[in-house]
Amino acid sequence: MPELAMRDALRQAMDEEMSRDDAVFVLGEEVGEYNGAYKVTRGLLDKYGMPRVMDTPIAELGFTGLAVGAALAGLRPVVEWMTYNFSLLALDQVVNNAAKMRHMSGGQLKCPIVFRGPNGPAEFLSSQHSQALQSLYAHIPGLKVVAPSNPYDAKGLLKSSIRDDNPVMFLESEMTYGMTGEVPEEEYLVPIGEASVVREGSDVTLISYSKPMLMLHKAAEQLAEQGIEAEVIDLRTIRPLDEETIYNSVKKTNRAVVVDESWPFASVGSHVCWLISRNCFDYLDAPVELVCSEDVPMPYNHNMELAVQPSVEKIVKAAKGVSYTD
Amino acid sequence: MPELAMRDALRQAMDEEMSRDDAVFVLGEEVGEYNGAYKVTRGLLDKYGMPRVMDTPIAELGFTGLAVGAALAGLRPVVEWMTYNFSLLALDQVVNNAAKMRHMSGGQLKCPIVFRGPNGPAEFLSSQHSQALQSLYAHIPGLKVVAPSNPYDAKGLLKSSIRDDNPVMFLESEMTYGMTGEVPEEEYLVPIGEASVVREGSDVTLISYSKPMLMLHKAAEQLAEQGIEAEVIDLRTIRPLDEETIYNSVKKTNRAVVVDESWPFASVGSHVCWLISRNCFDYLDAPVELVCSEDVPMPYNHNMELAVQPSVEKIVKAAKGVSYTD
Amino acid sequence: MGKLDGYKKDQLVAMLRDMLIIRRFEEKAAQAYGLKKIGGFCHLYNGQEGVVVGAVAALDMKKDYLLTAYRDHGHAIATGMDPKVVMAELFGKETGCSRGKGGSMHMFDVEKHMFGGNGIVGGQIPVATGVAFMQMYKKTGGVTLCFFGDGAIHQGAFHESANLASIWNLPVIYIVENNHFGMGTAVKRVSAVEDFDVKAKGYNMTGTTVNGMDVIEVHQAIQKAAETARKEGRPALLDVKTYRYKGHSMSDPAKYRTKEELEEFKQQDPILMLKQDLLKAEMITEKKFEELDKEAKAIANQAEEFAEESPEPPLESRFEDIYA
Amino acid sequence: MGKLDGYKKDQLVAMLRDMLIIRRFEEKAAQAYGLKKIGGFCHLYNGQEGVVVGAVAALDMKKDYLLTAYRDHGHAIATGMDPKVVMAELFGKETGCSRGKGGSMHMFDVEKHMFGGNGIVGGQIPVATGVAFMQMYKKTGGVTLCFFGDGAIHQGAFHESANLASIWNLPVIYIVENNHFGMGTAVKRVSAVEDFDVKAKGYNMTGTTVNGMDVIEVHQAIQKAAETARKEGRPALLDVKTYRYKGHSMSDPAKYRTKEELEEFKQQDPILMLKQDLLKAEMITEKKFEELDKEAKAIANQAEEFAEESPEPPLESRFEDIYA
Ligand SMILES: Cc1ncc(C[n+]2csc(CCOP(=O)(O)OP(=O)(O)O)c2C)c(N)n1
Ligand SMILES: Cc1ncc(C[n+]2csc(CCOP(=O)(O)OP(=O)(O)O)c2C)c(N)n1
Ligand SMILES: [Mg+2]
Ligand SMILES: [Mg+2]
Repeated sequence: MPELAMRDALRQAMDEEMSRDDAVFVLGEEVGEYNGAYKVTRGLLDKYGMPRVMDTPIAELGFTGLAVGAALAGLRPVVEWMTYNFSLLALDQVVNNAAKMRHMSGGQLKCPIVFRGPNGPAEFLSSQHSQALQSLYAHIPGLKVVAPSNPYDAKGLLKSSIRDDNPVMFLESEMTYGMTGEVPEEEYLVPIGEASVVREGSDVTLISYSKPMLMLHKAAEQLAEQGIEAEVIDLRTIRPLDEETIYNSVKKTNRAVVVDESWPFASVGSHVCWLISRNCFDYLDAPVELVCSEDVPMPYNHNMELAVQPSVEKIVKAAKGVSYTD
Repeated sequence: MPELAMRDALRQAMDEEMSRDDAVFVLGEEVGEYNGAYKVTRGLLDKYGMPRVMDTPIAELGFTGLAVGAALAGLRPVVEWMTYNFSLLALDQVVNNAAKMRHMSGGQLKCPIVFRGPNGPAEFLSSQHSQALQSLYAHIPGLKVVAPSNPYDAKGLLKSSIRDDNPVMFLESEMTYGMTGEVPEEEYLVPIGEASVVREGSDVTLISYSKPMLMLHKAAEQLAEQGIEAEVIDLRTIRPLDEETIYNSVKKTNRAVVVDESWPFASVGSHVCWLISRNCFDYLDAPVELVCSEDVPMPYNHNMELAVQPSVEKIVKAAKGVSYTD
Repeated sequence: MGKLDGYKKDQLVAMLRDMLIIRRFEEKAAQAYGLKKIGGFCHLYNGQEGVVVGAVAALDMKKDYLLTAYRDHGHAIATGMDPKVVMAELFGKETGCSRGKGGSMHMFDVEKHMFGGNGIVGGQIPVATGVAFMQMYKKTGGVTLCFFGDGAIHQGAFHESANLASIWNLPVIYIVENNHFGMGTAVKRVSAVEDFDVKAKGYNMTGTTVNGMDVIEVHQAIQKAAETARKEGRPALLDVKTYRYKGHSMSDPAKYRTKEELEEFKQQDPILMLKQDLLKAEMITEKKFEELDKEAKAIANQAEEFAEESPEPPLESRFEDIYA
Repeated sequence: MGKLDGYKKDQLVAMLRDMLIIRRFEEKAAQAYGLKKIGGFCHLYNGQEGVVVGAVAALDMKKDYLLTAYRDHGHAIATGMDPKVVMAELFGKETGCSRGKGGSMHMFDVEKHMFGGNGIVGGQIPVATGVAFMQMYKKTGGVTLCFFGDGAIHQGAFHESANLASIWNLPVIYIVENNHFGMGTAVKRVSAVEDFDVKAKGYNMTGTTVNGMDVIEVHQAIQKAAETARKEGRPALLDVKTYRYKGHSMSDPAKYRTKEELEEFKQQDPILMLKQDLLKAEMITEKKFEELDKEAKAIANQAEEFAEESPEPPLESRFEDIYA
C-alpha cells in the first residue's frame, strides 16, 4: 500500500468526494490560491475552480453561517477553519443553527456539513493558538465529532463525514499533518462511531484519540517491556461514542487510563473516565485515571508547553499506577 | 431577616458594590431604561445614571470585548447577557481575552469582570433559548464559575464576584428570579469556591447547584419518608470546585448522585461524577449516578421539555438505585 | 392615479387579503396566549404586515427563498403556509409545522422555501446569505430575502455577511424591518446613523429607504432589488420603516413609547392604506372589504380550532428530528 | 519646504531612530528564528515602521494607550519598551515582558500603556474600544490607538466596536495597517470596497486614507484624529496604506505577489523617505544617518545577547499568572 502523509490523505478524501458529488465544495481562509495554511487543500482550486473552492475573508462567523445556509439549501460544504481556535468566533452558528435546524424545523431540514481544521496544542504558539476544543463541541447534541489519529482513518472518516447528512466536527492536528501511513489506492470508507482496538492486551486499557495515539503506542511498548500488556483503543469518533468497545476491553483488563489533550474539567477525557467508572463498576480493580493537559493556558516557552501536555512518561506512570506496580 | 426575591438580592449586590466603588459599572442589553429584561437591574440607571449603567446595542461580541478592555484598564464591569444563550456570540472574547490576558502578559494585567445572566432551561422557548452552558465555561482555565441557588448565596456571591480580580461567570436562572429567601440587612459576602452542606444525612450524597437545588430538597424529603437519609450539597461554585466537601460527604455516605441541568457529555455533572469515582474509589458502594438533561435539544412543547430535564422523581429513583432499594 | 398603475386587481386584493389574515391570525394568537394555550416568547407582527406581504408578492417562491427572525408568523403565512399548521406550532402540537419542537420563533416550511424563524438576533443573516450562495452556485436565478430587525443590524453577523454577499455576487436582499425599536430600545439610542441605507456603501451595495406602511412601495422596492439580484447577482440593503403595534413580545407593556407615536403610525396602517387606495381606484367596495375581513377572521378561528383539537406530540418524539 | 514645517529636528531624528531600531530588531529576530532561537509564528514589521512610529509620535503615552494584533514588535518598541525584553520574550525567556508565556504575538507593557499583542484577528478591536471606554468614563483626556490589519476589518468585531465607539463618544482611533494582504490574500479578493475610509460613514465617523510609507503624513493624520478624539470624544477610522517586505510570518514564502510590486514599495521605504526629507532639509548628514543605523544595530545585537543569556523560566511558573 502506498504511504501517504496525513495532509495528503485528507486532501484525497476531499478530492474524491468533490469529483463524486458536485454539491461538495470547500471554503475557508487561504484554502484556494494559497493552497491552505497547512497545505491540506493543495491543488483543489486548480482542479475545480470557483465556486467549488472559495477563499473567504477573515470572518469566521459569517462564512460558517453562510456554509450552514448552503447546506440547508442542498449543498455539502466542507468548511476549513484555519485552526479550531478561531472557531470560537463561529460557535453560535454551529451550536444554534447547524446543530439545531433539523430539530427546530421538526425534521424538515438537514444540515450536511463538515467543519475541519487543526485542533489541539501545536508548538511555540502561546495560549490563544494552542487549544484543544473538542470538549465544547462534544457537549452539543446535534453534532458529530470525529478525531482520527492516522492517515488511513483520516481519509476514510473524512469521506464518511462528507457523506453524512449531519454536521460533523472533524478534528485534525497540525503536528501530524506530515505523519505518514498506509492508505489503499482503492476507495474505502471508515464508518463514523466505531472505535478501534489497535493493540490487544490483558492488563490495562489505554484509551485516546487523535494526536496522543502516537504516545499510547510508545507507552504500550514501554509497558510491555515491564511486563504490563496494554490494550490500546483509538476512539476515532468522540460523538457518537462507541461505548461498547471501551467497556468490553475494560471488563477484560479491569483497569483503564484515558489520555486527552484537553484541559481536565468537563472534558471528553473526564467524561469517558466517568462512563467507565459507572458502567464497569464491578469490574474495576483501580480508579480510572485521566492523563490530560494541565489546567492552565498554554505557555509559549517550549519546555513549559511540553510540561503541561500528556507525555509517554505520564501515561506509563498512570498505567503502572492503576496496576499498582509503581 | 427580610425575605427577598432572587432578582432583588442580585440587584442589591450590584447596588451596594456600585456605591462602594466608582469603578463598578453595569452594561448590557436593556439593563438601563427598560430596567432589565428580567428586571434584575431595576432602578440602577435612575440611581447612578450613565456611564455607570449602559444600555448596549445587540452586539454581544462587541460589548463583551469592550467590557474586557475596560476591566484591563482599571474598571470593574458587570456584563449582563440577556441570557447565556447569547453569550456564545461573545465566547471568543471570554475565552481568548478575559481568561488569558493575565497569562499572556506574564501577570501584568488583571481582568476583574463579572458576566451574569440567566442560564439553563426556562419554559416554552425551544432549543436556542433554553440551554445550560456552564460546562463550556467550566472547561476554561482562567475563568471562575459561580452558580448560586438561593437569594442569600446569590447576593453574597455576586458581591464577592464583583470584588474578585478575575473574570467570573455568574450563572442565574430565569425560573428562580422570583424565588424568595432570607437575606440579612447587614452586609455580608459569600466566598467563591466553597460548597455548602445544606442537609446532613448518612445514606447517600445528593450534589447539585443552581436551580435544581429546589428538586434536591424535595427529593431528600421524599427519600427520608422512605427511610433514606440524604446529605445534600450545594456546590455554589463550579470553578474552583470545593472537592473536599464533596469527598468528605461521600466517604461518609458511600453513595452519590449528581444532578445537573446540562447535557451529559463532557459536562460539569459527569466531571463531578468522575472526580468522586476516582477520589472515593475505595469508599463507593455503588457507581456514582448522574441525573442530567437528556442529550437532545430542548423542544418547545411543554410536556416534552419537562420530560428531558431532571425531576424530583428521577433524582429519587437514582438515589434509590445507588442504595439498591429500588 | 399612478400609484396602482400596472397592478392587476387580483394581485392587489390578494395582498389586502394576506395582510388581513396575518392581522386576524395575530389577534387570535394573542387571545390564545392569554388563555395559556401558547407559552414562552410570542412576538406579534401587527402593524408590520405591509413589509412581508409586499415583499413576497414580488417573489417567485418556486425558486426564491425567505428567512427571518423570531417575529415570523406573518412571514410563514405570507409564504403560503397554512395558518392551521402555524397555529398548531404555537400550540406545541404534533400537527405544527415543526411538530411542536419549535414554537413561535421557529416556523419552517421547506417545500415553500420558508427557512425559518431564528431566535438568535442576527443569526439568520449568514444563513440566508448561504442560501443565496447555493443560488449563485447552482445558477438557479432565484433570490433570497433576508429579514431582520433594526436591532440586528449592529451584530457582526450582518457586517460579515454583507461583505461576503458583495464580493461573491450573491442574490440576497437584506431587509431591515425597522420598527423603530429593538425591545425597549429606540433605534437612535444604539445606532450611530439614523438611516441604515448609508451602511450599504461600505459594502459597495445599493441602499434604499422604504416606507413599510405602504405595501405597494415595499413591493416595488423589492421588485427592483430582486431584478438586480437575479440579473447581476448584486445584493441590496433596504431600510424599511415600519412599526409594531404590540409590545416586543407578549410580556412587554411597551412603556418606552408614547401613545401619540403609536397612534401616528396606526393612522398609516398598511391595511387601511391599501384599502383606501383600492376604494379610491374602485377596485373594491366597503362590502368586499368586510367580506375579506370576515374570511380572514374565519381562517384565524379555524386555525385556532385545528390547533386546539390537534394531538400532543408523543413524548418519545423528543428523541427524533435531531440527526438525519 | 513645507512638509517638515513646525517639526523640531530632535523629534524627526527620534522618529528616524525608532524606525531604524525596529528595522534592525526585526532583522535580528529573523536571524534568530533561522537559528531556532525563536519558534512558532513570528510576524515581522519590516516596511511598516512608518505607521506605528508616526502614530506614537503623536501621542502622550502617559495618558494614551495602544493595542494591536500579533505583528507587534514594532509597536512594543515604539511605545518605549526595551528591545531587550521584547527579544527575550521572543526567546521565551524569564526576562521577557510576558515571562516567556506570550512570545512573538503577545508583547505587553502595562506601565507603558502597551496593552498587546493579540493573536485573534480582530480580537483587540473591542478590547481597545473598552480601554477608550475607561478614558471616557474617567474623563482622562486620553485616546486609544487600535491597530489592525486590512484582513481584520471584515470581522464582526470591527463593526460592533465602531458602532459602540460612535454612539458612546469613545476616544478611539481605528488604524487599518493596510499592507495590501491578509496572509496570502490580496485586499481586493476579500473586500467589497477598495478604500476602507468609506466604511466610516456607516458609523457616522470620519474616514481618512493615509500614506503609511510617509511617517510624517501618518503623524499628522493621527495628530488630527487624536485632537478630535480628545476634545469631542469622536472616534475615527484611518486606512493607512503600507506594505510588509517579508512574508506573512516566517514560514510564508510570499509567492502571491510580484517582485515588482515589492520593489515599488521598497522605493518608498519609510526610513529612506524620512532620511531623504531630512537630508534635504539639512537636518541630518549621511554620516549622522550611518551613526543612527549603527546604534540601531547595536541595540538589536544587545537585545539578542540579553535574550540569549537570560534564564529559562522555571517550569513551575506555568501555574502562575493565571488568576490574580
Ligand atoms: C443574540 C441575541 N441577543 C439578544 C436577544 C434577545 N432579544 C430578542 S429580540 C431582541 C430585540 C431585537 O430587536 P430587532 O432586531 O429590532 O427586532 P424586532 O423585535 O423589533 O422585530 C433582543 C435583544 C436574542 N434573541 N439574541
Ligand atoms: C480569528 C482569526 N482567524 C484567522 C487567523 C489566522 N490569521 C493570522 S494572521 C491572518 C491574516 C491577517 O491579515 P491582516 O489583518 O491584514 O494583518 P497582517 O498580517 O497583514 O498584518 C490570519 C488569517 C487568526 N489568527 N485569527
Ligand atoms: Mg425592531
Ligand atoms: Mg494585512
